[in-house]
Amino acid sequence: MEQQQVLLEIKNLTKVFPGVVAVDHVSFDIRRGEVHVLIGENGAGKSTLVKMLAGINGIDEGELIFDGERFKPADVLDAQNHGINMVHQELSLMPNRTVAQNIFVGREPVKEKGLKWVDLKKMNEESQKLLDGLGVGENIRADAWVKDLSIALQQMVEVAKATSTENKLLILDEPTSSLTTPEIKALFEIIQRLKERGLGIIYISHRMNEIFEVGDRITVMRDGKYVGTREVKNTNVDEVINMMIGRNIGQLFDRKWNKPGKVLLETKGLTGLRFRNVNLKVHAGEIVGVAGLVGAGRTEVAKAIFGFDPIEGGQLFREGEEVSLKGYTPKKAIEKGIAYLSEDRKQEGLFLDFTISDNIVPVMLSKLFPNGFVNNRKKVQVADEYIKKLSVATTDSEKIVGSLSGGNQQKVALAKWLLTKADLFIFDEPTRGIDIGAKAEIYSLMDELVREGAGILMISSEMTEVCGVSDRIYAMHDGEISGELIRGKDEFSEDNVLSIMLKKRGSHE
Amino acid sequence: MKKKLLGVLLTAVVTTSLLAGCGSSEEPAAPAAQEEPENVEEAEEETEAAGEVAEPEEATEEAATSEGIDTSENYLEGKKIVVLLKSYTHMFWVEAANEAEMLADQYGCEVEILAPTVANSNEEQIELLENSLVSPPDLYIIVPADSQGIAPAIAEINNEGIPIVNVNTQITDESVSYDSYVSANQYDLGYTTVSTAIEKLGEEGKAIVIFGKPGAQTYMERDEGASAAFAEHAGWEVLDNQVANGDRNEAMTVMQTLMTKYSDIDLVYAEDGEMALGAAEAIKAAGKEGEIKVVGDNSSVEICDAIKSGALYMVYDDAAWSQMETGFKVANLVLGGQSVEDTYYSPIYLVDSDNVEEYSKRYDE
Amino acid sequence: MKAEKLNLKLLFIKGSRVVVLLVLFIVFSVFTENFFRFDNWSNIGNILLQEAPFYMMLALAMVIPMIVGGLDLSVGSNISLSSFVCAMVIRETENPLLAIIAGLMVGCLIGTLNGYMIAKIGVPPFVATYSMDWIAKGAVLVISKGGQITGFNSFRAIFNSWRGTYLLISLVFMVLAWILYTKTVFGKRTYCVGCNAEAARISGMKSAQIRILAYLASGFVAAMTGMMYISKLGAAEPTLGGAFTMEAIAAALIGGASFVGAKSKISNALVGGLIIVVLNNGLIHIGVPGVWQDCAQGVIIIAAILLERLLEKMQTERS
Amino acid sequence: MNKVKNFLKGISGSSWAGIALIIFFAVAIDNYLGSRNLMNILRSTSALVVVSVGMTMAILLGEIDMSVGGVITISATLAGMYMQAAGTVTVGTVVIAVIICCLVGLAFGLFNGFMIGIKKFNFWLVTFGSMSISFGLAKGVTNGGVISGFDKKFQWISTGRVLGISTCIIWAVIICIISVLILYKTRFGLHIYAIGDSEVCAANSGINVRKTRFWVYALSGLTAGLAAVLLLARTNSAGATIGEGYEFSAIAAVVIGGTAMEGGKGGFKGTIFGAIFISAMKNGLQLIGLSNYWQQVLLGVVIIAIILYDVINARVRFKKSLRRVYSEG
Repeated sequence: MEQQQVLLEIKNLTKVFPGVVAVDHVSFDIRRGEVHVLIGENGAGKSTLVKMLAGINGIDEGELIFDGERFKPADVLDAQNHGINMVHQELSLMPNRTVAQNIFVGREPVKEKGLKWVDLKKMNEESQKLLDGLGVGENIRADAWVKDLSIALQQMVEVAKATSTENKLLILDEPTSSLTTPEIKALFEIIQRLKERGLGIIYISHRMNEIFEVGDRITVMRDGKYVGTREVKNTNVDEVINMMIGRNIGQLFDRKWNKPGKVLLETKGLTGLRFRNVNLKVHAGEIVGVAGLVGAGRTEVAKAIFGFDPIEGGQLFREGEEVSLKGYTPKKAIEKGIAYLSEDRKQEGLFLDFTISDNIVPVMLSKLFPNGFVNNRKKVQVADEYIKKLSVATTDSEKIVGSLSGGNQQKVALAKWLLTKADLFIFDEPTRGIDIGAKAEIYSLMDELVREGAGILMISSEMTEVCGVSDRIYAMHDGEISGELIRGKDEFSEDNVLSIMLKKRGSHE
Repeated sequence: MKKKLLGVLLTAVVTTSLLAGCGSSEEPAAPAAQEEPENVEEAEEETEAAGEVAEPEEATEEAATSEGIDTSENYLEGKKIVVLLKSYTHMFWVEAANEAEMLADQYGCEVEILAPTVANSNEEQIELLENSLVSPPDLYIIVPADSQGIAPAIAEINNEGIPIVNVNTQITDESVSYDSYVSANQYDLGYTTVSTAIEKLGEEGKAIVIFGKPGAQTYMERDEGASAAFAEHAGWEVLDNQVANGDRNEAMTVMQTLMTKYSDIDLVYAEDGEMALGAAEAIKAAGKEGEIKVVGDNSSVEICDAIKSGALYMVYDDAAWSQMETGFKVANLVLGGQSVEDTYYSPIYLVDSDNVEEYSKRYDE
Repeated sequence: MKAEKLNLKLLFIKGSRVVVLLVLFIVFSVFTENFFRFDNWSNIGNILLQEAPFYMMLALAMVIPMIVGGLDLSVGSNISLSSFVCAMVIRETENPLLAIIAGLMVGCLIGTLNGYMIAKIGVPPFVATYSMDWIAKGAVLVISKGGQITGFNSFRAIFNSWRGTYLLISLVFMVLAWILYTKTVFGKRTYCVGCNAEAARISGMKSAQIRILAYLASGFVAAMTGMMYISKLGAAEPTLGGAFTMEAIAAALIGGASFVGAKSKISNALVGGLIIVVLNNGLIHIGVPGVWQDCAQGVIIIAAILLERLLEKMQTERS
Repeated sequence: MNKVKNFLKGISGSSWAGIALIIFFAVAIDNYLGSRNLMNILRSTSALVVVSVGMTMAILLGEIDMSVGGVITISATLAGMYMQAAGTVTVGTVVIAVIICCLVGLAFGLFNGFMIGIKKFNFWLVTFGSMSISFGLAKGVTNGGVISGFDKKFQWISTGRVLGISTCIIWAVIICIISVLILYKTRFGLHIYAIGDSEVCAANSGINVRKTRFWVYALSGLTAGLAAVLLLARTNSAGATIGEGYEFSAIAAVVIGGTAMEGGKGGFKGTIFGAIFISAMKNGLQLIGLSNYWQQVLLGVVIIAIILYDVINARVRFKKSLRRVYSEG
């Protein structure tokens, strides 16, 4: 029975960020020796919740009962001392340090006698013991540099680091986003091993097949709220999806499929830093989804087509006419009517310190103000027009974009590109970190654009989104197109997409 | 009452000696040819050095004058001399460097001129001397930026047994030794410049002294001489004594500051030519040209032009070239193994609006 | 009531630096006799005409790179090198116009090199410009062999004919920069690059080129300052620029400029320059000897960053 | 054998250029490598390598302490003034003078550490501010001039000889050994590397980033104070110019020594090589007869060359690593 004893009880935990309630009175419990899956759309508040457990984010309201006593982590170290460790999605390791130094960072063992020098020998031995304990001891040496390891092996190091202290609760945040099938299997074996040791494991993901393979119980979150918890045994994919998006799939994506028109964009043998001979087509009135693992090179292809990254080989055609790649820059791409909504909104999409109007006009500055002088009245007038058009949740065009919610920020970023009257849009993870309501609006905007004859190339790692919105789906694996699904011809399901996504090179006909 | 009597008596004594002093230096300092020793020809100054004026307070031991030196044999032929100066940027040292190179050709010896990149930097001078010992010369001519600070390097040279002729700024650290000290009498330079200025400007007035660089013996002695001269004229009040490190740019800012602080200034004594020109520029920029008279030491083409244009009132030139020339002569004696005096004073020359035309001819050749 | 209290605080935040300037001016006028006496117009006139223009130009040369989120530590030696080259050209050719062009070109060259290293190659701004400062400092010493050039009266006549020329030139530069960087499309793009260079590039702007132009402009302003200075001093000295970099930074910071991209305004340079001038002269009048000016400037820099942190806190509380 | 190979591979390309330059000097100037000149080089390195200790730690954090030059100046000046005021100099006064130097250096270090580490101000602004304050104080206190001429007993610290080796070299070696131990052997040292490599990971692993950064700047101030003692004793004078340019030479020594500007890589062993190389270059340039202005130009060019080399090299390696990862498949 010790197996079922409650390890952690979460009571109406709440976290408020400016403009949005990220976690809204969530309560559920985690048992010892259990893999508790936490699932929800991008922006449902999963990561914020677990960061509160791990002491990275502060707790605004609510309380935690950990191992029977009330506990509020002051900081990361406090949480670690209580046995709560987390493996982040973007690995937080020190590339230029050895594996042992990474595992024991912050609590290096010291020699007892004399001056308390760091006992490097002991540190290496202990690290090697830990790695062997996880069964990865052969292919990771304790004194190897972390930067020389592949992403999968680095993840193992993170797990080893998390379980090096007497760990009770292990949190894994989307651990498989960049792992291939064999590597995922190795991770699941380790999770099984840790489960037997009696650890409680929180496993965050939004991939259905993984959840049903490794999880014991599933808790679903939507827009920061707790939806429900189900035993894996007595639930199924559709019920979980329904809980995740709060309406059946049809309502979210009410795409009106239309007949694809002329070819807006075509690439032949496109080669660059992270991708090789990519051939893809986008027709007018069509949304082309691009699925793939993190690091499969999808964003790099998009940035190359937009002239942001250098193209090393192959050809690019716009409406059948070849684009000269010499000195091809974003400026030229924009002149050719291409628009790029970047994946990292805050870093590459928006000017967070500026007002909404200053964020909408930058691309078309020389067109809007041909005489070279910026006249504010016109700028505000254009901004107001698009604020109404995209129903951004504010009337003041001079509000600082940084203080807007995720959804509104994305609308402003989109408005910037709509201004350019482009007819080929590249959307890179358009709905990451956005609430369901705003997602629906973005999808309807995309549908509207396509109906007006534009073409959209959409990169997304959310299966429901890819299957629900795209007319055609390309899958990329290791820098190459590894498969294509066409609506009507192939059945759009997560399994089909995953199968072409994880396939090895060469098996693509 | 008693104090007043003493004041009168003092002024009487001073004026008589002053008359004698400036009387002697009145004649124009015309360069006179001198009989040519076989291979050493140099412009030898005829006039008696003004150094003869007996300073009232401390009695310096009787210093030999520069032209009494026997320059018949040339022991410098083929020898290597290292000349260390205070900086490359100050016009006085640029003149001294050119003179040294000219003299080296005349004597047929090899000369290497060293100077710190940071003007008046004692640390660099020490490093320059230490490094020069790697291939040691036969004799050093050293102008220290800091009379006491240079001691460690001089000690190093002393244990290498290389003779030193100390020019312009005296090495005052007792623990180290040098063969001979050649310079204009700095105390006398300061004293004479101020006394002559007061004599021309009258008994009443307010003055500003712009000090060179503390730690350098030349500026200190000139300052003592100037203070002594001001002390003798009760009518004159020294408003302020500010440091400008011998830098024209700093002197200008200092002058600008002082003009905003004191509204009526009559005389500015800058302890070298660079600072004098800097002060003059500040005065011209403030539109007070002519109101405030600027006097200083050293001379150069630019100073002569400034005197012609009235920006500067007068200067006493302690003639870098004559100090360097005497330095080489003493070096010649030292390397010839002949006995040398402890101190040699080279003459100083008055340059004012009357004789500036004539004096600046010297720079044309 | 709350709304009106808010914009009082907003007003203070926006105009805080002007308030500092006025307070300093009043304090010094009251406490010292001849800092500001109505009859003694010459004193204030002298400060305004002779000293203020230089500080404003120095602050301007520092603020422009700050707009694109960088900074320029080579302002000091840029002034020495460009002014010395200008003096050399005068000595050789006696043609002042050619000399001015030569000086400005040297300044622009230094600025472009800085910009290229920072924008194209990716060297951190303060490392690139700090090394350039040393290279230029060495270069001017090498070409001058330590000597100095004087007596270019025809060149000086251009600037010294009317006592107000320096102030006029600095005001013209200030107004031109203000128009260029706040009113034009180029200015809006420069601010975009300062705020987020990647987003700017994706919005179709040549962000690398815009950053290089910012450093070029800084070099141009520095060169102009250098030539104004040698015409005032009457001599081109190799060690001229020494303390100017520090003064430029102090003026820019106290004026409200910030190293965070797109947060600085050209008006910061104007206000900053005036504050430094009033402070320096005021200190002298209350008896602080000139040698303490460098130390005062260091204190100003620390005070400026504390003031900025305080204002930031007030701003975040308000929003 | 592979230890030597690693060591050789470790020396970056730019250091090979440095070694070539020194060989050129050795050939061009006779007895350049003679014992006297080597002593000159090591003597002038002693103050630089001591101040480079603090600078190495700051750069390992990915930051820079610009104030070391000023801190050296003010520490030496205050200690010098104390000794002159003390009149007869006994061993006691010498010890007190050394303590004054260290305390003044530490004071500035604590100020920097507090402002940057605890209050999270921009490191560059704070250290530039304290640089101007320290240089300004020295200029103000000495009225723009110089204090010089200290007692032989104090000069012994640098100019004395023990077993034929100048004492300042011995002090420098002792300080170097202590620093190597602190940097490579203690937790504090490893934490500096961790923060420099990735501050997020260090913070998430419970390293007290604020305290570590605080102590890095405090030690940097202290080492500047120690360097002031050596410099004051060696040059027998203190004034506004004594520490001028030392922050630039210290940065040069660290960068030439192979420590990356963005932090996390490199270490103190490289810095020792860098410091010696700079003094050797200065010495060589002077003996060749090139005016020592060239030395300023060369130093600036060498630093930029090394940084450009590192930046471009890092970019090439990054591209290669991308290709390697994805071509493994």
